[in-house]
Amino acid sequence: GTGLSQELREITFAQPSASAINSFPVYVAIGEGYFAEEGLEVQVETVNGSGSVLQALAAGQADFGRPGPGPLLTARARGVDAVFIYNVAARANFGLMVEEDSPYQTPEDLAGKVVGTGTADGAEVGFARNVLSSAGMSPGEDYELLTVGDGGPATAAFLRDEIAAYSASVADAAVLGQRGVALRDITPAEFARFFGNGLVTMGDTIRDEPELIEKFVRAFMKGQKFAMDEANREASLDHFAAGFPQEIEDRDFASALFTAVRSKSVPLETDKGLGYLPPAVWEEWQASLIANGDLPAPLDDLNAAFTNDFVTKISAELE
Amino acid sequence: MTDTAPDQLDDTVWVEKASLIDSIPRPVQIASVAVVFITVWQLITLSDLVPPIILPTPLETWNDMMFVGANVLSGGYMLDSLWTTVKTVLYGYALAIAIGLTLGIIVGETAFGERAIMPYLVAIDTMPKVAFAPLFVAWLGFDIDSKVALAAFIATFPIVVGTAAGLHAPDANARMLFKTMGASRWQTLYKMKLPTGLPQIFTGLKIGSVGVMAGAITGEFLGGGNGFGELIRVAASQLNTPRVFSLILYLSLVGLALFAATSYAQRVLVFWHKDRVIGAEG
Amino acid sequence: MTDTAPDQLDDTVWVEKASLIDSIPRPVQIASVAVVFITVWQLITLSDLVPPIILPTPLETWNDMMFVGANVLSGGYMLDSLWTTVKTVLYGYALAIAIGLTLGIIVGETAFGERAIMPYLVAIDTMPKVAFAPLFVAWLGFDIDSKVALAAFIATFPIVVGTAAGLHAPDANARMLFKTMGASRWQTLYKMKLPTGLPQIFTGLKIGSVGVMAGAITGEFLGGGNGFGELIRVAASQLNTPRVFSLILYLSLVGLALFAATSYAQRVLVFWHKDRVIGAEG
Amino acid sequence: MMATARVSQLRASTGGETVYELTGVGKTYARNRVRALEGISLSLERGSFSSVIGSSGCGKSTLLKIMAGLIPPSQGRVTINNQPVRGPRRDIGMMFQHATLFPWRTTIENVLLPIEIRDGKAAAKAAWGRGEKLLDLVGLGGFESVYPDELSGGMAQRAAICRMLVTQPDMILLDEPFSALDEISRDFMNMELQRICTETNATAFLVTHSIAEAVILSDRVYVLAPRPGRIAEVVEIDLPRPRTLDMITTPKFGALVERIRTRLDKGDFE
Amino acid sequence: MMATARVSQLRASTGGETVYELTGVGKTYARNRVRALEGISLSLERGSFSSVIGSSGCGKSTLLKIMAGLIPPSQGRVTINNQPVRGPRRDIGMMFQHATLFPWRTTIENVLLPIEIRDGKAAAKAAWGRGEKLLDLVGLGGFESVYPDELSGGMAQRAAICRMLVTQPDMILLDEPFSALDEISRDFMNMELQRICTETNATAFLVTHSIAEAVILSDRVYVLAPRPGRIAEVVEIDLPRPRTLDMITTPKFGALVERIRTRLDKGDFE
Ligand SMILES: Nc1ncnc2c1ncn2[C@@H]1O[C@H](COP(=O)(O)OP(=O)(O)OP(=O)(O)O)[C@@H](O)[C@H]1O
Ligand SMILES: Nc1ncnc2c1ncn2[C@@H]1O[C@H](COP(=O)(O)OP(=O)(O)OP(=O)(O)O)[C@@H](O)[C@H]1O
Ligand SMILES: [Mg+2]
Ligand SMILES: [Mg+2]
Repeated sequence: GTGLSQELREITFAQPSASAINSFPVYVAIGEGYFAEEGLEVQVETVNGSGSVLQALAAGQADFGRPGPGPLLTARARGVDAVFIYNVAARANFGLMVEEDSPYQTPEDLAGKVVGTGTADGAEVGFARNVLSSAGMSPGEDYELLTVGDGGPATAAFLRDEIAAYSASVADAAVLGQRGVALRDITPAEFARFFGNGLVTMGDTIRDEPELIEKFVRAFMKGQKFAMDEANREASLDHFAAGFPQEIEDRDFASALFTAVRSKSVPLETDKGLGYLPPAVWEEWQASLIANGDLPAPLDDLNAAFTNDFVTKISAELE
Repeated sequence: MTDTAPDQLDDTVWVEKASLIDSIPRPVQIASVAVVFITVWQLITLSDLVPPIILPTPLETWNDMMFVGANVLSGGYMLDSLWTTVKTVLYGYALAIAIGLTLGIIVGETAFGERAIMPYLVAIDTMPKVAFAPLFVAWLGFDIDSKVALAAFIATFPIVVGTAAGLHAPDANARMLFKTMGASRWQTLYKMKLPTGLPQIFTGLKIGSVGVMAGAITGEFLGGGNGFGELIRVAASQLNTPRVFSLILYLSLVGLALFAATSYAQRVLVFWHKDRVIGAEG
Repeated sequence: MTDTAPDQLDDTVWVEKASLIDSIPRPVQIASVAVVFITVWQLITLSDLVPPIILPTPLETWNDMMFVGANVLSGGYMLDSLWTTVKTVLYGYALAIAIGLTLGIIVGETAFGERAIMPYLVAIDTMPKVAFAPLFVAWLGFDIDSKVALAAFIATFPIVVGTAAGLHAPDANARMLFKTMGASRWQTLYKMKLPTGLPQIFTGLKIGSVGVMAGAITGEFLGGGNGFGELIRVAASQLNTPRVFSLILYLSLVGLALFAATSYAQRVLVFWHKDRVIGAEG
Repeated sequence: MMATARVSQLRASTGGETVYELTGVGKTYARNRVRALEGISLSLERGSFSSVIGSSGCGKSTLLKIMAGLIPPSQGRVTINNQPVRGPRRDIGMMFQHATLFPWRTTIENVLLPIEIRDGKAAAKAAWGRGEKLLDLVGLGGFESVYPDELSGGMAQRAAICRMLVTQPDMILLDEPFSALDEISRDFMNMELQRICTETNATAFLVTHSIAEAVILSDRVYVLAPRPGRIAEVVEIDLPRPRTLDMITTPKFGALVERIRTRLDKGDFE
Repeated sequence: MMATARVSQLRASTGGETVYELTGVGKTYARNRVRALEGISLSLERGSFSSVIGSSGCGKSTLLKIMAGLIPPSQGRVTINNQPVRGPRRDIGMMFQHATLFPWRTTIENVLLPIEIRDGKAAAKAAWGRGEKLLDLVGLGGFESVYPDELSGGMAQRAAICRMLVTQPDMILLDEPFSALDEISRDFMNMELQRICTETNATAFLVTHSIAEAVILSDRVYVLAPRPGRIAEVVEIDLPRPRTLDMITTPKFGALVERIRTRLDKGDFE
């Protein structure tokens, strides 16, 4: 009723891509009324990539966002006190993809080849470099990187044999697969530790309104739990349709995409609960950013870039 | 006088060729171009040049247009999106007209404007506007305001140029006449220069009407909202190219409508100007 | 005759006011606008309106421009990028001129072109060009070809409009004269209509020169490559806004140079046309 | 110079009160590089009709602009009704070669434009009747709400005359007003102009290229010599009034034309 | 109509061979709604000078365009040197009110334009000498490589005459060629035109609004009546040749002018 909605606090959540599935916990939490239970009314806004999410947070236009860890560290290096509070894509949501029928099986097979990269984030570039340098190859000498954009151009790049592999987000690869460009992930399993985008808010908010963060995280985590229960698949899809009706028009397509995205939000270390951020991997992320030149030097206090306080507390609550 | 003189029937042979193609009625001409266009499109999709996720077939696109049309007509979510975009475009156009006319008057009326301000306007216009989108979002938020600002930003420059050129249009006689009548600068501007320059001003407005569409969609691509730009982005990220194409075709209809409305306003306001207006006839 | 008649010194009081502001030399005027502009910019960054990762300070931007300038001058990687973008822009402009003149001649010379082709050109121009980028990439690959195509695509429309308008410029006398000389359609076009229409054609070219910049950068944003567009993209993803702004400022210098070159070509080619050319002097 | 008043048949160049006076007027353009006029002195009496004739570029338009207060003279003194002319004035009406009617205004709106400019829309509305009367006077009754593109060249010039007269100026200045019309229309318009000047008792000063036109209309013709423009001769035209086109074929007319023609510098055409 | 040849002092309208002939020419415009011309028959003899005069819109330009082969007649027959006129022809030269010199070509390049159009650049180059000679003839020697914006109105019209003559046409058609010039320049250009026609023995046909101009130049004046345009009267001008400007003040000239004036329909001006 109207009486209730008057008491709701308006919260803006900025996501980096135009998709309800990629931000599925939010949409489920909205649809299931978890936010309303916390007295929040969440408005989702789509901007262009993680950089824009962080800019919107810094400008105060958004309260929460879902950028990648790389851009977050770069932003912190530029004095933006944004803090990672929840690990959403707990397993690497990037992969080194090759065509289904291609002969390449391991990253080593890509020696002397061209590797395409996708979005403007630059995160998948770092990811590809990590994977390939672990295989003892260095860019420019053993392989070439080529920015091919996403979707259509990426397909064109495969068709024109301009790239042998494509470093892409899992969602992008799933879409390509659904559209008849079957891809195979040749990323070794150990790279799954490189988690992807997660919940971020500003340090001020954490200091000034910790209870707001708790409310948001609580609803968010409930949404994620709900969505991860296979029994709730159809209900979840309905919630997505409320946010992005067009995305769910082809329900089978959307359902397959949901499966792919959801599988990457399952934590590697189940004992730590949902949303846990492993500090060791943060060190690795920072090292790889420095190696890429995205960061000039290690941050003064890397531990200030993230906090597990909220997920730990809420996980315990929801047990 | 001489038997080589032909009778009049022969003479009519060199009548100005009423070119065959020009005697075809206009709708038929337009339709025939569409047919050629669609045929070429179909042939490309039939060939192996382009995979369907890059270029859909005309039929797929048509079907999708029917779907989108049905959704809009039945008041579905696409109607809301369309309305958001149309609002953005209209507000953006109004804003661009207000700013463009003001700057155009400054540039066209003052030597300072022409010599010192115009170079900056040119420089700003050569910048990729996309880079300004985050600024607008930061200042104006995620509502349509930020998209309106971007749309207006892109559409303003041609209006400035058209207005400035229009103000230079009146001839020495008209200027002298107003001087003899002791008209103030403002009166000269308002009662003579602006009306005289209307044709050029409308050229700027028509180019601007095209730019404002581009700006609104760009804004929706970059700064969220729920307009058609967002729908295109969703469809593109799903590689749903028939949808992308059908949404774009609808947008181009909106753009054409704005262009046509501007042309219509020109015909009504500049009723005395009988010149052909390129691409603007009914 | 009467003692109220003043001497001549009094009469000169109403000499056309040589406006104070217009008597300032042009470089000073331009610099003063820059000063105002930078001051406002500085004030905005000093206030808490915009965080630095959205709008850098003028000083940060200036320092970064020095850095970029040093890299370019010392033959660093940015020189390669700049050269890639400049090449894209130049090829795109050349292509746009070729296609724009051709289409402009078809539209301006034939009733069919004007009535049946022009509406499609308007419709295509209202479409978000961004959506065509994947098509160009699919056909032309990731080299600069696809960006050249996109740049040309954006710049073509104003050239078409300018050319078509230019071909309508010659008066009835000139047309009649060419008829009396028995000139062919081609001769009339080549020796009379095109030269007469050059001023309008150049208006189209100048608008196009601005569009081609936008197109090249958009292409580099969407289809990779290693031009300045890519550098901006990388800088933007690193939230390195001083770099973004400094790259954009350099790009706008490239755009201004192209615009100025076009204006210069106009002055040389249209040597007989003494009219003021808006924003094109010096 | 106080001569006795003659009968109105011959509008005397020497009678009546002085309306307009120029003393030693000179003009240089382009930072003194072009000397357009030098030492022009003349005085015009109320109700008189004078013409200035001269080759192209000899400074006729410059003289008229100075008289109208559009540009300041470089030397000399200009007065109307003993007041110095320092800018455009309500008591001076002016007309050019092109009618310059504004196509977005009806004929009567064009005629009332000077009133609208000076006193606002309300005053223009109040003067509607005067505008109609003037249009009647020049034979444009019934064309009040017609837009100018439906008027012929001659009709447009007649409307321009009305616009010039609507503020009831003491002095009217005409810069080749009918030279864009064909000969027959032009003759006719000149006779109209004579009639209107007589009826409104306006003082007129006409710039023209046509000797015949100057002779048929004027009480006095000033012949200008070029570079710098100066008065080479003043020819009194003592043909009886009202003038008619038949007079053109009289020997007296021919002699006056001949006298002016020989005076005009033909050096321009070699 | 085979009359005996007279002395060249008086260029006979009846002597010599017929160059140009119109028989029953009519023209309707706008799908037969505007009848611009009706039943025009005339024949022009080699070396003769004829004029057509009539009020605005009576069809003079239409007639000239038909004669030049620019537009087809709706009825009737047009022949030059006994060949039917079916389009623009090399042996017909034409000139309009505006010189229409192209500003990107020098004076001589403008003059040689018709040759360049018909026979190419090489031919135009070859005809350079002829162009220079023509420019000399009209007093523009030394202005060959000057661009048109440095020429005065009269000079531009003289260059246009050269352009018309450069293909050595048998027939020259002139549509109010000097009406944009001031009266003195115009008189002068008319005398030049007479001289050039005599020197090149061209057959000329002139459209004009000026009765005096028609009389001073022509052997024969066709007076056109309007709506539809038709020949109202043919006036033979038997003034001696060469004509001079002094003749304007002779009674004979006055009588001819008067005769034409009364014949011209004045209904347009009410
Ligand atoms: N604004 C100006 N600046 C410089 N020179 C000028 C200006 N206006 C006129 N002149 C020059 O002054 C001289 C007189 O010009 P003006 O227009 O008065 O001549 P005119 O007798 O009216 O000529 P026309 O018969 O062609 O109208 C000319 O040499 C002209 O070039
Ligand atoms: N292309 C056309 N279509 C329709 N009507 C025309 C066309 N050209 C001329 N007319 C009409 O034919 C008549 C004669 O026109 P024309 O130009 O021959 O007159 P004119 O005697 O040369 O007039 P002017 O003295 O004004 O030059 C006019 O009524 C005109 O409106
Ligand atoms: Mg003048
Ligand atoms: Mg005519």
